[in-house]
Amino acid sequence: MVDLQVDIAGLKLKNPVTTASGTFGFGEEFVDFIDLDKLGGIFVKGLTIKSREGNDYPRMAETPSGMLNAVGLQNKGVDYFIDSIYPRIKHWDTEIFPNINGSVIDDYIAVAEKLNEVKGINGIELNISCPNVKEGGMAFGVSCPSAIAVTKAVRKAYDKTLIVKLSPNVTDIAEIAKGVEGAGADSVSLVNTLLGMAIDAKTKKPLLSTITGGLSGPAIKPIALRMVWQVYNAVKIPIVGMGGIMNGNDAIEFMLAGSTAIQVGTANFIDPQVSEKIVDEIEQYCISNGISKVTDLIGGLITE
Amino acid sequence: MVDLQVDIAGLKLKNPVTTASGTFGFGEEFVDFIDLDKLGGIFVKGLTIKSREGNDYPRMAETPSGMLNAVGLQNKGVDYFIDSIYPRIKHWDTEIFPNINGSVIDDYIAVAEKLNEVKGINGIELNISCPNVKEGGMAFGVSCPSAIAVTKAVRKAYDKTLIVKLSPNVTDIAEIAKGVEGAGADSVSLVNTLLGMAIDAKTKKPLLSTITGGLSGPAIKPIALRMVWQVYNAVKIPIVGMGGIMNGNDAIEFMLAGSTAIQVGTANFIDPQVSEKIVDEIEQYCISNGISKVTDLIGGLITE
Amino acid sequence: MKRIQDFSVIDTLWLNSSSYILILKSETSIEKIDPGNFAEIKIPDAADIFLRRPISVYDVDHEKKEISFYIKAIGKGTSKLGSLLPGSKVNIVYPLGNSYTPVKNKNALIVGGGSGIAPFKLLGEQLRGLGSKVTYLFGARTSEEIVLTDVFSKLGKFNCTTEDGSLGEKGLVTSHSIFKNIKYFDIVYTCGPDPMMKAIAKIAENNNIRCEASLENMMACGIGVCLCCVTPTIRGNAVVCSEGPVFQSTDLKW
Amino acid sequence: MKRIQDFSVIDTLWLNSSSYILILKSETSIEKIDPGNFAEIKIPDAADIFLRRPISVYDVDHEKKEISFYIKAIGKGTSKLGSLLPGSKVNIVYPLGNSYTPVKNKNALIVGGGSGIAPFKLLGEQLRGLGSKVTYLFGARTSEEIVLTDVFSKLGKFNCTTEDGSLGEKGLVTSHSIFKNIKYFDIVYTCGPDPMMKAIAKIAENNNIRCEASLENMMACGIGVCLCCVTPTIRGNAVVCSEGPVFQSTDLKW
Ligand SMILES: Cc1cc2nc3c(=O)[nH]c(=O)nc-3n(C[C@H](O)[C@H](O)[C@H](O)COP(=O)(O)OP(=O)(O)OC[C@H]3O[C@@H](n4cnc5c(N)ncnc54)[C@H](O)[C@@H]3O)c2cc1C
Ligand SMILES: Cc1cc2nc3c(=O)[nH]c(=O)nc-3n(C[C@H](O)[C@H](O)[C@H](O)COP(=O)(O)OP(=O)(O)OC[C@H]3O[C@@H](n4cnc5c(N)ncnc54)[C@H](O)[C@@H]3O)c2cc1C
Ligand SMILES: Cc1cc2nc3c(=O)[nH]c(=O)nc-3n(C[C@H](O)[C@H](O)[C@H](O)COP(=O)(O)O)c2cc1C
Ligand SMILES: Cc1cc2nc3c(=O)[nH]c(=O)nc-3n(C[C@H](O)[C@H](O)[C@H](O)COP(=O)(O)O)c2cc1C
Ligand code: FES
Ligand code: FES
Repeated sequence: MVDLQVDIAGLKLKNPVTTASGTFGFGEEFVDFIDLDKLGGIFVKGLTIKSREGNDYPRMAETPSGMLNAVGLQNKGVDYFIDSIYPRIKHWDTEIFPNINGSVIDDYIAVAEKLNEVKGINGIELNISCPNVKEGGMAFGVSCPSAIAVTKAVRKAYDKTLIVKLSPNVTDIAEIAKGVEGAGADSVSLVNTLLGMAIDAKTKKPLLSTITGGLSGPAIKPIALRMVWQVYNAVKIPIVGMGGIMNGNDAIEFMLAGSTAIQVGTANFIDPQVSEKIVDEIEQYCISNGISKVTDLIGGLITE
Repeated sequence: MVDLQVDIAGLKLKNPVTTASGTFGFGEEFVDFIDLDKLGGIFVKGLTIKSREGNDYPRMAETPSGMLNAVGLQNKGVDYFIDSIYPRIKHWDTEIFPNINGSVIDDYIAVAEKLNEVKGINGIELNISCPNVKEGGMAFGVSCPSAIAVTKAVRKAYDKTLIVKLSPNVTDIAEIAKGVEGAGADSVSLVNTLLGMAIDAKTKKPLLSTITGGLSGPAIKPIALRMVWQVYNAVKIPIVGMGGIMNGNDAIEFMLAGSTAIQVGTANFIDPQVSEKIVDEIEQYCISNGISKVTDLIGGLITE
Repeated sequence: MKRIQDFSVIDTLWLNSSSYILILKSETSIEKIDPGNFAEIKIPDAADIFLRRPISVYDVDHEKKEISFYIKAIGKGTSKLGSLLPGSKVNIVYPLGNSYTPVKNKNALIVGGGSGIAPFKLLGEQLRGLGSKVTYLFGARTSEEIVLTDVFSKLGKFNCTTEDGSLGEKGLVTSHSIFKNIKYFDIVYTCGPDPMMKAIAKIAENNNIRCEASLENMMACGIGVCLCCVTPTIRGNAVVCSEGPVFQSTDLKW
Repeated sequence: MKRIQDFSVIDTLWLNSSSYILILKSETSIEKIDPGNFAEIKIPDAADIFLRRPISVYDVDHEKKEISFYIKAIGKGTSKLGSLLPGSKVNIVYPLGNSYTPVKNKNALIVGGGSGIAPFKLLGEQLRGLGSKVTYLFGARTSEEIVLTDVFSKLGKFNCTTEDGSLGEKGLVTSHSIFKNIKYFDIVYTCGPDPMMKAIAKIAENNNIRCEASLENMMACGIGVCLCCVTPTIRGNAVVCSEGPVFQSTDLKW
């Protein structure tokens, strides 16, 4: 038997496989396809203090080995989540991580304070990297001082596990990771989507209503993997890695580069069973390679 | 007849299609496949002041819709280029742009001064964005002050068309573009490769000898297109756009986003005839869309 | 229950130069499918296709374990599917979305254009089974694009328009003479290009007739999680793949 | 002259569970090909393959306009090529790289392993044509992996080793008894896994026999422009796809 358990700053996940915010709804949409109890955790759709309609349609464009989205944090607000959604999903035996967003620090604080009171929710993901709306806080995520400021503020408001989600749209992600580590983050997750754009040559128009949007999927995997490796070499807190993970092998690569846990995002759209399959594939890899604890993989890249 | 001519700060190219440095050798490797005289220009392999052996093998990894390279500017030095290679290729009726590199500003100046004396070479591309070696100057390309400093220095040493090649591995490429514009660049070209990484889960080792390398190909197209659009909205000098261009449609998209000319890179490996095909496809697009001057496409994106 | 299931291609029956019926067969039973439901089809062996493609279910045969789709080849994925050889494996996620509201013993008008005729074999069969009378009205540019008339004629009265007048009445679907007697109908179902559906909905609404339209927004997931496929409604942005694709026209703000 | 050319699959002849001959036919004439030349093959209809794959030319028939490859299915691309149906289109760029040096009226030893036997039909034919005597020595793990013996036996004396002793001498290729008489040979040609080639080269060098090895480095362009495929030599990094793939062993620093 392989020990698949991992530890995000004291919070134990039964295995390293979680699902990425915005790509897995609230989990319940997948019950026809997989057993949610098999997952290490679920990062649910991004929440804001007030409900949001999101951006105009069209919000999506397919790109080579990836996709652009410009959803813009459509959600019914944190209160609705706490009152109406969480009670419906809390019975699953997996960690539920809300993904929190705001356009000013006070919004982040307000959302975090509310979630701090919810029994059963043991951690949140602080999104300072959504490229699609001001409220997604990419402005916070691309500068070190502002990333530190929002992390510090939320840290004060939130007692449990705080995971800060970093933007890849920066010159030096390791520096920002170090900054938020110093500001009290328990963990960093990366990467969010890369800012991209698609044009229809026929109509001469952008394919997204917002002109630019967030690139996800296998196309970004090499960049995401590199950033995880850079951050792993810069911080001591655990890393939740993601970006184009499509199968167990990809997940292993992210762990070797330094991830303690991983998130499966866009892949859920291609194969709604993929997250559970990845749990099995990681276990299988460990068995084939004589690895008894999955944590032995973390940062196990052999560089010389 | 469509007027395909474009103008890079006074330097006329017979059409907007050029080939990217490091992906087209010195052009002569393609004579069995295409008529080089049909191209707007050729950006030849990166040159340094002294000859370089480049990085260790392996230098390449295939990735989803793209590839990583870690060639590391293997070349025989600028003198060898001027004395032995340029005489062999100068007869082609297309603009030859050397791509210049250095690890310190004086190296850049030295290479630029030598090329300034070469009759027939009407422009150079100043590479401050190679992610694979110190000599490639990515350190220069990711900070605004250093990008300005190297541009100013080379500007003094070089009288003809100076194109500065920008790195996409930055938080704000428009800021850097503005910086080098102010420092005297006649044009900016973008993007160079994105820093990425690939791992072999089986061996637990990186697939490149240098661990990280430069990502190119269609995978990066959405990011490159977005950067061209951002730079187009920030500077007045002409833009040479590139990143994952595989066909005429892609080239049109880069022009709509603001490119005056484009470079075809990795696509040359998949189809050695692609650059000439793209010239034809752009012409065909113009005919189908009743466009008489290709310059009408530049920045023609309809955003409202 | 939604399911992800492997099928084999039985055949691709080309109906004209741009549309075909794709018939798939499974080894295992097929889920219950309602008229208007769609599937997310993974395009096999395709070099530059990343996402699944949403396609309405055209027909289903539970006994033979066959499901079929009516597809117009408009791009990479739809062309690729039409070129698959018998025996090729195709993976689909289905049944997705809501369905048209069935009515009993009523007079129903079904208006389709383009690939929007796909859901209307199943719908016609269902309505007939419930004692309703079905009238079809399909629009196209030329007679070549009017297909499957034998199938639909068996289920109801079949009408059509062509822009060049080569079959049925000449003109757009909305100018068909049937609309002079629109009050005869209790309900209108429509699927096709947005402008057509909007025009049909307007006629129905003006005559206080319920109209249900099925939208074909761009989709990534098809299961209501990515929120890419939204359409504005009187209740805010609705998620087309899970709250739709069928909407009552008066709910839509299009 | 190098060329990019479309071919159709005539057949894929599987020789054992992991290797096959891919036969392609063109409508137009085929370029001159020398033993050791390779082609860059575009893998058709492949979902996650971006680059072409370098494969040595196994055989060519200028009259029939056919070219064929001996391929070991070791990954995505080589597996996909082996599953193509007759009639499938395949685009190749060829002939690439240098070739083995032909010798007249000499005794040649050809040592191959794995997919490294591919260039040795053409080489054997060429050498025979020049009056040289050819001796083959191929190594594999089991007899199942020793293929095409009929083809090679016609061109020269055929020897082999298997690790399990199921065919030929038991052991690694380098331990074959033929090396006791290595002085008999004027030249050694080799292609296969690097460790094998290095061992063979060492034996040849120790006996002052010229040895030519063909390298299978990872390639992106195959035409000498990306500089990804280099190998260190006594003259600095050499570009394997254009200065090689065949190198004199004493030039290599491996
Ligand atoms: C719920 C639903 C049911 C559908 N049912 C059917 C059906 O039964 N039969 C059928 O033939 N088609 C149906 N469609 C449309 C079908 O999904 C698209 O034609 C298909 O996705 C196009 O894929 P492609 O790879 O061929 O085109 P691509 O190569 O991806 O694109 C070609 C062109 O079509 C445009 N395009 C692609 N998808 C759409 C879309 N969904 N809406 C508008 N424009 C688009 C692209 O922007 C591009 O310009 C349905 C769509 C939805 C959402
Ligand atoms: C000049 C030359 C001639 C060749 N001739 C032949 C031939 O005649 N017949 C034949 O079967 N093969 C030949 N090869 C090897 C062949 O190119 C590779 O087996 C093929 O590219 C693998 O592609 P794939 O998509 O199947 O493997 P992938 O799915 O891309 O990779 C599978 C595994 O193989 C490894 N791999 C891939 N390519 C190579 C390589 N070139 N060297 C070492 N490891 C690799 C990968 O790292 C990976 O671990 C030749 C290679 C070269 C450079
Ligand atoms: C449609 C869509 C919606 C997303 N919404 C959110 C979100 O609300 N909050 C967030 O932090 N990240 C969001 N993301 C980013 C993902 O969580 C993830 O960081 C990114 O997609 C990269 O991983 P992937 O390549 O595996 O998808 C979204 C991504 C997609 C594709
Ligand atoms: C193998 C390889 C070598 C390259 N060498 C150089 C170089 O020497 N100088 C340079 O400025 N860019 C170099 N580049 C970057 C390309 O010129 C181009 O900026 C990049 O590949 C993006 O374009 P593409 O996606 O069309 O390839 C190289 C790219 C590749 C793939
Ligand atoms: S397509 Fe993802 S929510 Fe509808
Ligand atoms: S593969 Fe590009 S130089 Fe050899």
